[in-house]
Amino acid sequence: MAATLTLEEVFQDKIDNEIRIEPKDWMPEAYRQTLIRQISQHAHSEIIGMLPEGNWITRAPSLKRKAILLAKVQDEAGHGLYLYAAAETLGISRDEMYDQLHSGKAKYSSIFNYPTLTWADIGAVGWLVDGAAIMNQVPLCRNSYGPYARAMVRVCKEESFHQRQGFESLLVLSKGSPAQKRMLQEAINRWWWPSVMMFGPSDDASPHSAQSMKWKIKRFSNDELRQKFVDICAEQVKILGCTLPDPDLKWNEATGHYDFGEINWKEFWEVVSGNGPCNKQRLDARRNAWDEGQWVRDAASAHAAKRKQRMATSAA
Amino acid sequence: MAATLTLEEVFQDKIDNEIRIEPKDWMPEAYRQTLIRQISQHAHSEIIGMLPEGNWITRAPSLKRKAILLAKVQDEAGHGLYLYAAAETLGISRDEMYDQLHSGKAKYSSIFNYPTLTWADIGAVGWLVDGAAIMNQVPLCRNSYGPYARAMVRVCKEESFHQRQGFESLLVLSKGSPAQKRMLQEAINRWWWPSVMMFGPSDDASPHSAQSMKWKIKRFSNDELRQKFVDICAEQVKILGCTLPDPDLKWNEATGHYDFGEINWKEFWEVVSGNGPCNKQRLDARRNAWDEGQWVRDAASAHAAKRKQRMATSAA
Amino acid sequence: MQQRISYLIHLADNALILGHRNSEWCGHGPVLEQDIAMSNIALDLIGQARMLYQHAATLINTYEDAGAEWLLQVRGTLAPGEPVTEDSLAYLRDVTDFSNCLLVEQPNGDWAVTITRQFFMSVFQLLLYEKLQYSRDSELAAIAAKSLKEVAYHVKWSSEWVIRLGDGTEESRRRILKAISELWPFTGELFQSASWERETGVMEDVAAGACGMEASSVAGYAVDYASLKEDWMTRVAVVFEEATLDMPAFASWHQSGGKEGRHTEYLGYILAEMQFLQRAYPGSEW
Amino acid sequence: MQQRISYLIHLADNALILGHRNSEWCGHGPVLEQDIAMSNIALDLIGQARMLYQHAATLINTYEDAGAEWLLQVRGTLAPGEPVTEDSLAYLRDVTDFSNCLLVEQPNGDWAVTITRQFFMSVFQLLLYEKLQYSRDSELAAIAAKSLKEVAYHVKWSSEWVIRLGDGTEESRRRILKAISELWPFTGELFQSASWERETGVMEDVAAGACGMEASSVAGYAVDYASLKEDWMTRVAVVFEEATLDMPAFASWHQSGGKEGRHTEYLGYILAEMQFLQRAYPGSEW
Repeated sequence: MAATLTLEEVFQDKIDNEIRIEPKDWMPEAYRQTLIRQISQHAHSEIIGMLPEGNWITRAPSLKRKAILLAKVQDEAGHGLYLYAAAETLGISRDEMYDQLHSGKAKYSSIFNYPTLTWADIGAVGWLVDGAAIMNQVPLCRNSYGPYARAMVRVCKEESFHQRQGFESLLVLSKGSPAQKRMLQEAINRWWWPSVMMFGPSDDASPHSAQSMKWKIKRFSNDELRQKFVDICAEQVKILGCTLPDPDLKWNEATGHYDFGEINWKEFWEVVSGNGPCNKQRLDARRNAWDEGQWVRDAASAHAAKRKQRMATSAA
Repeated sequence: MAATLTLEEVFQDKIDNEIRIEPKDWMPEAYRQTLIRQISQHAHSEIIGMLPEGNWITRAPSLKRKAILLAKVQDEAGHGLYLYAAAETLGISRDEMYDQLHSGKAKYSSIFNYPTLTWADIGAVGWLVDGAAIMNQVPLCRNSYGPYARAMVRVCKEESFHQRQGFESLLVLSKGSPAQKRMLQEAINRWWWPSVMMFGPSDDASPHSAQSMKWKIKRFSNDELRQKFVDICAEQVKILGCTLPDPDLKWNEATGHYDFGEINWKEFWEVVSGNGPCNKQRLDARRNAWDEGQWVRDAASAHAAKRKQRMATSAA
Repeated sequence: MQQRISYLIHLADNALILGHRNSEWCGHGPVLEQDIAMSNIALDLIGQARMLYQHAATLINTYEDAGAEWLLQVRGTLAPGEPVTEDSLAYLRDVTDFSNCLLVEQPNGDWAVTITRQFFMSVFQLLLYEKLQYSRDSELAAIAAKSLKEVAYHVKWSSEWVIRLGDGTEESRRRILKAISELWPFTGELFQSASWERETGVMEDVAAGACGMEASSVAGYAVDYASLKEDWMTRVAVVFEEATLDMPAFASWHQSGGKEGRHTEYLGYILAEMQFLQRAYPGSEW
Repeated sequence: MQQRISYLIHLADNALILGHRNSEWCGHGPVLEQDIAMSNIALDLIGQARMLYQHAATLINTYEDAGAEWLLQVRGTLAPGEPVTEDSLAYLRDVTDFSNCLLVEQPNGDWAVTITRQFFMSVFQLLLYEKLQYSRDSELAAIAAKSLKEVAYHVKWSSEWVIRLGDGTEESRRRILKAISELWPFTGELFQSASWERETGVMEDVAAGACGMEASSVAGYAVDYASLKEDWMTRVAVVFEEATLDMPAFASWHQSGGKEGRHTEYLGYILAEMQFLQRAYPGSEW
């Protein structure tokens, strides 16, 4: 009993002193489980996030944009890899995590349950969705678990590059034909609120926050990050000559922030619970890819086993 | 022995006197088999023929053209139905005929193993392929087997309507933009020779012809019909402001016909034997439709059986 | 006028996109006779779409100020003074300008999905056209009356198939249950009015006439979609009962957005294919 | 010059269409690492296509008379004086103007079909670029030299998968055998010269240099495709042997036509999808 207390004390002491927790260190089971949940959810989001953007690879409007988009989606697959690897250091396998995703037990970011309807959506996803993601993720580069923090450093570097690319592609549309400008404004209208919701429920409705803050898995509250995001986007949207679809958006001299309208939490919870426009489509796509890939993975293992066998035989 | 001779004599006598053979009449087994082969082949051609044209329904360039094309392909399905029904009167079931098609035992017109690459192909198929088909089929309206002859009357009426529609749509292209004119000429270039081949091998290489002539299943030789087709098309192509892709095509004052170039029989036999551009694609499409439709047909029979059972029970 | 045109185009889009999906079956049906029936339904629907687009085009060409944003874009691709046609409307609008319900753009899936989609939509169209035949827009009323006969057949045909599949084999039952559970969330949108209806008085027109005679609920030119819901439920329930299928309940949430241009990702692919020639060879006659 | 441009575009089309097919896998691969590998190959191929189209576009813009029929059409969609770009070439030609081999436009099918298609084509491209790096067209030579490194990796990667599938499970073996039998008829076309090569002296250029030094067979700017066949067979045979797969024989007949614009029905759908935005919003910057 005394020993356990000591372990826990040592653990929290490290965290308080900004010393990273590493895989072999002792950690509370709840810390481990919280991290597994959070990192795998993040990894799944990268993988599911490939689908709405991948939807436009074959239809990208120029070869340059096609190459940029393909490289971006490929980067997301790479982020998935880093993150699955980080989660694996906590004692869960990638296959187990996939099972949780495919069975619906594990979640992924709800934003990817919205469809990408026009080319402007791809830019809007880059600007708003990657923008919100970075806002959430930059603090994670300093989170207390070493492998996760290091993975996030790589992820954030690439994400901010993607975000700039996204904004740049919107800038081109903003200088384009009336049809392109309209396409741009419509995409912003569709992606704005879901992006604002990406920061999750308000602090008072977010039960795990206090513990996560203490463990330094989380460093800012949802509402703090959301406000920062709104403040930045409200300025950036002007550069695009567009507006955000919120009649209540207004600079508040007193707070030094933008006030903004009521979030439709009903929609948020519906999408989280499976009723978004594309939940079924996204999960089906991943499940199909996995199921139809089974024979491929089987062949690879069978061949590897044969090879090993042959080498053992020839060595003997 | 004498009786058999008499039956055969009666049979041939009817034929010589242009009296139709009907399903219940005695007929030589070879006559029956020849008809089954020919009618089912013809039915299969209608069904397979739906595919190259169906390929453009979703991409038709105007709603009017879309409706016309859809109705045309639907007519072909209807022709398939009449012809399968005619063949069934000879003692073979539609399912048996399908089996022969799907197993590759039964043939269908090789022309449908060519792809429809542009919208102009749809018009060219109407003009040339339906044109050649009609040339072959009009004499069949007077063939000796009653159900077949009657089916052919309906088929020919609709086919000649299709052929006019096809030519009319080419006429529109011929008056269109340079791009449309080019599309038109290219389609003619691709469809001309395969259409010429539709009349089958030259008479000297066509073994069944003599017997079929005697039985009045066939009334003109392949080469006669082919010449007639060339003569007509050589004139019609001028109205389109196009040319046929045959440098040897030339009006011959002496014969009163057009001379034309050598047919590439190697290509013909390759396509017949399965090596055409689309043989595999066409057969796969039909086999898939059939296999994936199995549960639907099973459901329909199961339900019909239940219904019958229930009616029997309630009647009892 | 802009709202009236939007309404017509919405009706046309529903017919065209469902017709397009049906036409994808052509040559690939499970039974030859059903292949023909399916093409026939596709033809009916494309025919209905044409009449509706033609009527809308006439109104657009008559009332020059009838300028929704998308119309500027359509006009931009036409030569100056060239009238808008059924084909301009079908082939020159992009995905967010289409206002069909999400139900009709869903992929064909297997025969059970296609049948269920058809059944849900045909029952809806039947009830809609039954009322629209009394529309104050006499042209629309005539189109509705003509379409009604066709749609009645679509309802009959698809009902029979729902019954066959529900009360057929175990496999067919499993498949149609899956189809129903997948498509049901898209039915709620049918009875929802779009913002361009709510904002523009279409519904007020209807309400204004609601104290009149027998056909009073359509004394305007449009139908209050919500008013069709109960009848739709009843008719679907009757067929489901014969098919030994349980009737799902309406959840508080359903998929929607199609009427306002927020589609599923499927529609973009339909349009890329459908519009290719008009886009690649602009201004051509076919 | 027209023939030289056709040659470059043919090479570019091969790369673009295969890259397009590969990119369809993105997000749907059987293993995450392989999803990335596949995207990587798609990226390489699209990159090669871009360099080749850019080079062709430069020649087109420099030699104003370089006017194949399709070029008139491409120019017709550009503003007067606007130069032809890589995107004009990729997005504004229709199906019969594309001159890729039929092999690369075949549908992805399962992983075995995709791997087999990649393997056949990558071995071909490796041999081709090995020679083209000595092309008299220094720009083309540079593109080939750069692409060679990428293609060498494609060969390695796809070879490993051919071996895994051939010498893996019974199912994987059955599937790759099916893939080989389906795709083999399309390999003959790789070694066939197109009419625009035969008619135009491309081959003569090559032949003219054939008595020179080591790299003599490419003393012109193009490669005699037929000369690659034996090497291709050998390299494929080596991998097939390790994969315990029988090497098919070349039949007297094979599928062809792609190089002269006679494609399979699949290419039209690829283009309708790929070109949608450029066609629907002509003259726009993206």
